[in-house]
Amino acid sequence: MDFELDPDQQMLAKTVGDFAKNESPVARFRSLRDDEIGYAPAVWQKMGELGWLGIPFSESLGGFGGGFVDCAIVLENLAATLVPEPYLASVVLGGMTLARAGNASQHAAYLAPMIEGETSLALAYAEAQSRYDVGAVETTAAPDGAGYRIAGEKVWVLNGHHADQLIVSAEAPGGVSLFVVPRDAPGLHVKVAKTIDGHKAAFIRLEDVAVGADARLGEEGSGTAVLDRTMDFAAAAAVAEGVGIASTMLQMTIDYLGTREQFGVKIGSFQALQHRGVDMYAETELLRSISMAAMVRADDDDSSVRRSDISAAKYQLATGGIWVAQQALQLHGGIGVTDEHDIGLYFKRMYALNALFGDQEHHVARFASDPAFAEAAV
Amino acid sequence: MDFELDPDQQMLAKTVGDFAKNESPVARFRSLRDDEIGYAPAVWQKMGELGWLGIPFSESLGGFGGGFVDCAIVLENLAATLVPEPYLASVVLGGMTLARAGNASQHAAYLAPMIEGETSLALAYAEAQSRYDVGAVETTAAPDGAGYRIAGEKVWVLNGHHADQLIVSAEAPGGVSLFVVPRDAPGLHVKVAKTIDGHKAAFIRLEDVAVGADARLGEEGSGTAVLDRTMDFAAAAAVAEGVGIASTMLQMTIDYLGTREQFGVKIGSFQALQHRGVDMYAETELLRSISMAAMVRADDDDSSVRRSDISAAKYQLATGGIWVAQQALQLHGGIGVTDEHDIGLYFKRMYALNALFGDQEHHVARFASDPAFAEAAV
Amino acid sequence: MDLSFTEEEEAFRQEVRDWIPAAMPEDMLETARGAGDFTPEDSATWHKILYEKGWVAPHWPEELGGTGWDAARRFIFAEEMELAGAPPLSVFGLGMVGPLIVSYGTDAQKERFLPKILSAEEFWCQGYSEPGSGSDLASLRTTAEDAGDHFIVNGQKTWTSFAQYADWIFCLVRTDPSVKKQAGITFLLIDLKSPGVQVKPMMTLGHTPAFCDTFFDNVKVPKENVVGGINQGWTMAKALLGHERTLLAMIGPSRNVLQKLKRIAAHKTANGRPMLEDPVWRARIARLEMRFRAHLMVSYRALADQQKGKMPGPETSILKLVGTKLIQELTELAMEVMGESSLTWYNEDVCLPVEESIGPYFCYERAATIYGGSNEIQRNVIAKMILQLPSS
Amino acid sequence: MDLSFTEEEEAFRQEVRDWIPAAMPEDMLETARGAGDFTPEDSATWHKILYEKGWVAPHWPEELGGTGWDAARRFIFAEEMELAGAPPLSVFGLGMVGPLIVSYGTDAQKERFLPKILSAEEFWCQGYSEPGSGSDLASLRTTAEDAGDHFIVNGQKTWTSFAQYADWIFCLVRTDPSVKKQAGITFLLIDLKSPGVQVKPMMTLGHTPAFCDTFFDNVKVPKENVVGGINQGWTMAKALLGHERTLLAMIGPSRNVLQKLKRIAAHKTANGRPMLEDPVWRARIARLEMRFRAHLMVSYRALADQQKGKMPGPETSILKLVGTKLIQELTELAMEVMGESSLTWYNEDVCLPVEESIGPYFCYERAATIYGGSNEIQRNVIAKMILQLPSS
Repeated sequence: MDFELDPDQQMLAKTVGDFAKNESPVARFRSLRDDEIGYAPAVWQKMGELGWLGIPFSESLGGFGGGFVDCAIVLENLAATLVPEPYLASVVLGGMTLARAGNASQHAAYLAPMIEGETSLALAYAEAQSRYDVGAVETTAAPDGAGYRIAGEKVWVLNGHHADQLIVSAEAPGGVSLFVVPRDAPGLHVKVAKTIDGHKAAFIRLEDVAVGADARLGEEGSGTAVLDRTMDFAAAAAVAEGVGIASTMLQMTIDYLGTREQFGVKIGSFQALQHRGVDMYAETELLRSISMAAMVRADDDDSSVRRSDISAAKYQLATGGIWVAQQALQLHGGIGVTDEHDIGLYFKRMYALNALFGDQEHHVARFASDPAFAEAAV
Repeated sequence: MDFELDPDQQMLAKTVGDFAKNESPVARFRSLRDDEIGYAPAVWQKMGELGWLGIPFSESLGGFGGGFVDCAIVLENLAATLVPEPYLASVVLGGMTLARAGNASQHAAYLAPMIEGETSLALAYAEAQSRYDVGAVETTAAPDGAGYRIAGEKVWVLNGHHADQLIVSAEAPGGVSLFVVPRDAPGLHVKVAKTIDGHKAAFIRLEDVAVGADARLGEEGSGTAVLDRTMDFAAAAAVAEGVGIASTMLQMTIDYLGTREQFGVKIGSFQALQHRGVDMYAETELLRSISMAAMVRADDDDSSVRRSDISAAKYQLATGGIWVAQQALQLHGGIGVTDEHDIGLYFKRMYALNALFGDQEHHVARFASDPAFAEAAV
Repeated sequence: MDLSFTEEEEAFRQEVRDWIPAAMPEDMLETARGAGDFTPEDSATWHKILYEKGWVAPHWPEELGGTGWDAARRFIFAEEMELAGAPPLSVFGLGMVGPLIVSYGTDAQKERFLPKILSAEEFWCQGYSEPGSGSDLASLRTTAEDAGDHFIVNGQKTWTSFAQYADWIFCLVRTDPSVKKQAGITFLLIDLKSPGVQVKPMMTLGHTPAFCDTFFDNVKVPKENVVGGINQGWTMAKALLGHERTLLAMIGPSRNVLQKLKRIAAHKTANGRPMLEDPVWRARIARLEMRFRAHLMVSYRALADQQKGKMPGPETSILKLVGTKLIQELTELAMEVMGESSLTWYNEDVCLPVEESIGPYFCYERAATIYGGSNEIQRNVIAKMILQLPSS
Repeated sequence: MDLSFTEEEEAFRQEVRDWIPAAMPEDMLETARGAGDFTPEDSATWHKILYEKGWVAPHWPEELGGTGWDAARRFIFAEEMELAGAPPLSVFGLGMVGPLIVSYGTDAQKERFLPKILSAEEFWCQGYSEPGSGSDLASLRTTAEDAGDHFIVNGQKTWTSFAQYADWIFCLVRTDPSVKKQAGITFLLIDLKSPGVQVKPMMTLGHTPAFCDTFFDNVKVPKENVVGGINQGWTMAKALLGHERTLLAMIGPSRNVLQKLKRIAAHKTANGRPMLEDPVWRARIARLEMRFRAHLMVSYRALADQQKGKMPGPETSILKLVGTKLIQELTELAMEVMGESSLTWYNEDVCLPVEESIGPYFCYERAATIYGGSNEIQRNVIAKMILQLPSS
């Protein structure tokens, strides 16, 4: 057993961490919150040049051939300064779905330029009624000549306001299927919503959008299985980010406790606050530890190996991670609830991560429905 | 609105409280734990003479004509020193069931002597599989001539080892019915179990125990409704006791924090322990406050008025009350987990109260199943 | 013990319940039924309507504009306002400085200030906290220098909620730096239109401009604006804090969030059925409602004491602690029930029906465990004052 | 990162897994499958079986009777023992005083004491706490007066777990009352058969005689029984405490209670179906199992560090805190799942199948957050040592 990063991974962590600290401090995220895009395509392209966008994709697809652990390293380190570029939305949600479900010409057309940082992707899988069930799709793909006409509404499409292509799930005659749809396709209407964490998401209405047969990823009916797998990666990615968020909030809080004075002493000398700090530390280390298991096992094709640790990790984010965020805010006192202080930005990002890709009850129920759970052996 | 006791009630509280402190301090409970009966019939009789055993029964039955609040006063004050006499088992479980379901001759035969303290009662309602569902009865009452033959097993019969009469639920042709059975009836076998809180309960096997038709309380099939109502009284009674237990544990803990020294100071000066003490105080006051609502409403014949507050109170016992007990033990440190110190006796009694008459999930589900819950109005 | 209201009290309840929808403008009724996101202007409008009815200050003495109701009627009135989802009135004038002036003000102060608080001609805000003085309020540094018949005030107040809508501010200022820190503080009323005052709204976590920084640069304040005497400010502050505590029990807001939570859960689905019918979600909501009931009973105990003219019992000290935690747990659960839709702000009607929005309110209530004496400070105080635990 | 065990390690696991049932007496196998309520005699028997196999002290140096296994094998061995439900061995000799003698003992001490610990000829107990010295261990008052070649020991130790079954006790005693309290303490080995020693078993909350008061009345102890040097006792105690912390992660006990919890919930019914199939109960068990997994991963990180010969990271400081809380939450949930049957003691076979009993163990584990440095003391230490928060 080995929980350490190998030398290449250590280098990656350092490179991404340095980039975040030096080139994208929190002030950059702040300044881009009200921007129409919310991030900088030039920085996205630079990430492509640095090879970060190709990490989880095989070399034959123009990628780096890394494991999910490498993705997690990028996500955790970008999270430390809230770097706004859509790594999770485009690489994990869009890219990894495309890589698994698409064919060579689809890879060449859509994945390769994303890996270069020239384009970005989005995954339009959620619907108003679906609540974490990727198979609950009411959008339809009706056969139309050699192609399809897609009609329906998708919600909370991360990076959907700017992605070049959207991967859309729709019910075709053969079952839930995935289609690549250009964002500028006629009949595709986008409304942009600001999210509480300072990001953006799209609400997308598809009015009989025509696509060719070559827009379909894989066979008809293969969509739910692919999306299920993507959701595991996505939940693991949220946890990786959550580790970055929680660690940063913990450190900011410890620093604040060691600096802020009231009643003539540093408030970090008050025992009740010290004990709170220790419990925050414990929850953060529990999150980090189970996250390691989730990252390593995310690549496992055996869902019984993969899922239980990912669910356990997302559950720890929903409980311990959220608790750390709450306490960090509380211990910052009055300034913590102003928009001026950074701690609140991390707080809201943690809540967003919690709401995405399955909440605690979703993951508890999933964990408990694994046949291994009912067996006495743990 | 008025939460104060009236002068008579204040007097009752003082009388019972003084009795507990002076005539039955915790040492008395301790000395009786290994006694075959576990309490003193002479003290029981004295309680009868003082009129306490007749409190909730109408004057025509030889009672005092009081409300459930008066019962609660007795229970709370007896709990403060863990007085071992079976008030809850005999007056609330046995007596109140008999009073509601029995006829005049049954009242005269069984209730009147109990009110005098000459006999005691027990309610045999639980079965191994029933878990808080008083209607889940597998014990049978088969018609036999003018009477019945009762067969089956009853578990955790409080005071069942010493009661003169047991009220037994059994499935008769017309449905679940209640029968008065003398403890020495042929075919009735009693095994005694010690409970963790230093009390005793009986496991009772009925091997075709013959009873006359006059042993049946009310009509055939009326048993479940009567028992449901008794369980509301019983849950409220457990809460009343719980208030006594929690208040006493809180006070013992505050006293200990103000006395015990470590590191050259009173441990009650440590901020983390002070804050714990405050949270214990808050949970105790929440328990006391909702308990008042439960006691007042226990007498209401409208179950929609009665049940929600009783369930809310039992839920607060299961959460806040149990938490107070846990913290009281923890703050007593090493001596708290010895049998020598009294705090552990209260701790275990709180757990017993928690396990009886519906656990937290039972009461949460019941509260949530009230039609009023689903309406938006709170 | 008797937990019911009298027949007369129930009749009064009905009177209030009938009056509200008749008196409230149609657009505000709609907001009340919906998101409840009233503007400060809505609150001012409602304030004036209540003023005209004579119901704006139930807890003031009748001769100074109060209603003459007893504690039960005041409680019923507040409860009905909350149940109707009426706009909250600004608390700083009616609930804080007004009662203080009633108790400690000069006759001239009563005449000058009280009528305009009642009529909503003047709104107030509170100037207590400073950047370096939060929990340790007594360390405040804003100075009021004696200049004969007036003071010259210099310094910065922060957390001055709704100062941008206010006409006056009541401040704690340091008038004597030479004595023990609590002893040199004065309670001072300052006209925000005075030269040298600058109000800078700050954005909150929830992206609402709820509070401000307020700066004082050589601001001239007449000495007749002192309440309670020079260097008596700490006594005034303590009098106000005790008053704030019951306000902070959050009974009304908790009831509203519970209702909203159930409304959302009744139609939002998980695993193909309304969440309110899912045993796990149902139980989570029920647990909070049961806790709310226990908390409500503590409030009722305080009410019953008031009704009898008694001082509220020690148990009222926990109201802020329990109530603010509960409102946070309720909004946290609402965020969870909303699922992905919790990602939104209320002004994004693209995302979801506006009456389901919870995010900004959730963010707003994060401050509840901080303001009015943080819950950590509350515990310090209860440990010493109520439990009488030893000092370190 | 690699979270799997190697092929060789898995083969070793299989070897251990096959050996246990072959080596264990039939009656103990039955207890292992059932209630797990082994007697001290069972533990001694199992100790001797392991000793004969050479597996009794995996973490001791090979030349002193250890197995020569690396950290992974030691971990696998411990895990398999737990999974098989094997009797726990007394930790005071093998896990505490033994390793301390290995590190700090004289050659004579090693020869005298270590072989008999291994062979189970001598059992040990711990004499640290005193009635007035719990969390503030350094305030201890038991004295060892210098009397030439020996000490005269007087005082009282409490919480001396299993002293009634032990032959020797290791104690912290005060040898110099004139210096700073930590500086005057010595680590001393005392033969419990010495004249003047009296052991009085105490009953616990759970009605098991788990610990004792031990009294010393002018007990003569030779000076060669000092470990680590006179007045060096505090250093010895700290060395042992660090070691205890990983023991107190409670991985094995937690796993066992989780298994037991599921076994009970799988056949016990609520509302007409097995509780394990009820969504609410199922979720409550799953939540604790998920937390157990996170906690287990912290342990694995410590293991991987050891495997590499590195000092365990700071995160191991939380193992006791999290692990003891978790075992309590597991036993609390087990009590709830048992319902009315939680009212019993395990020796009451009238009540329920003995393998379902949880009450006494539940009571026993209430001490877990107190012994070995209470969790409050753990937080004090982590705040200062790991988080480096300021002192008051």
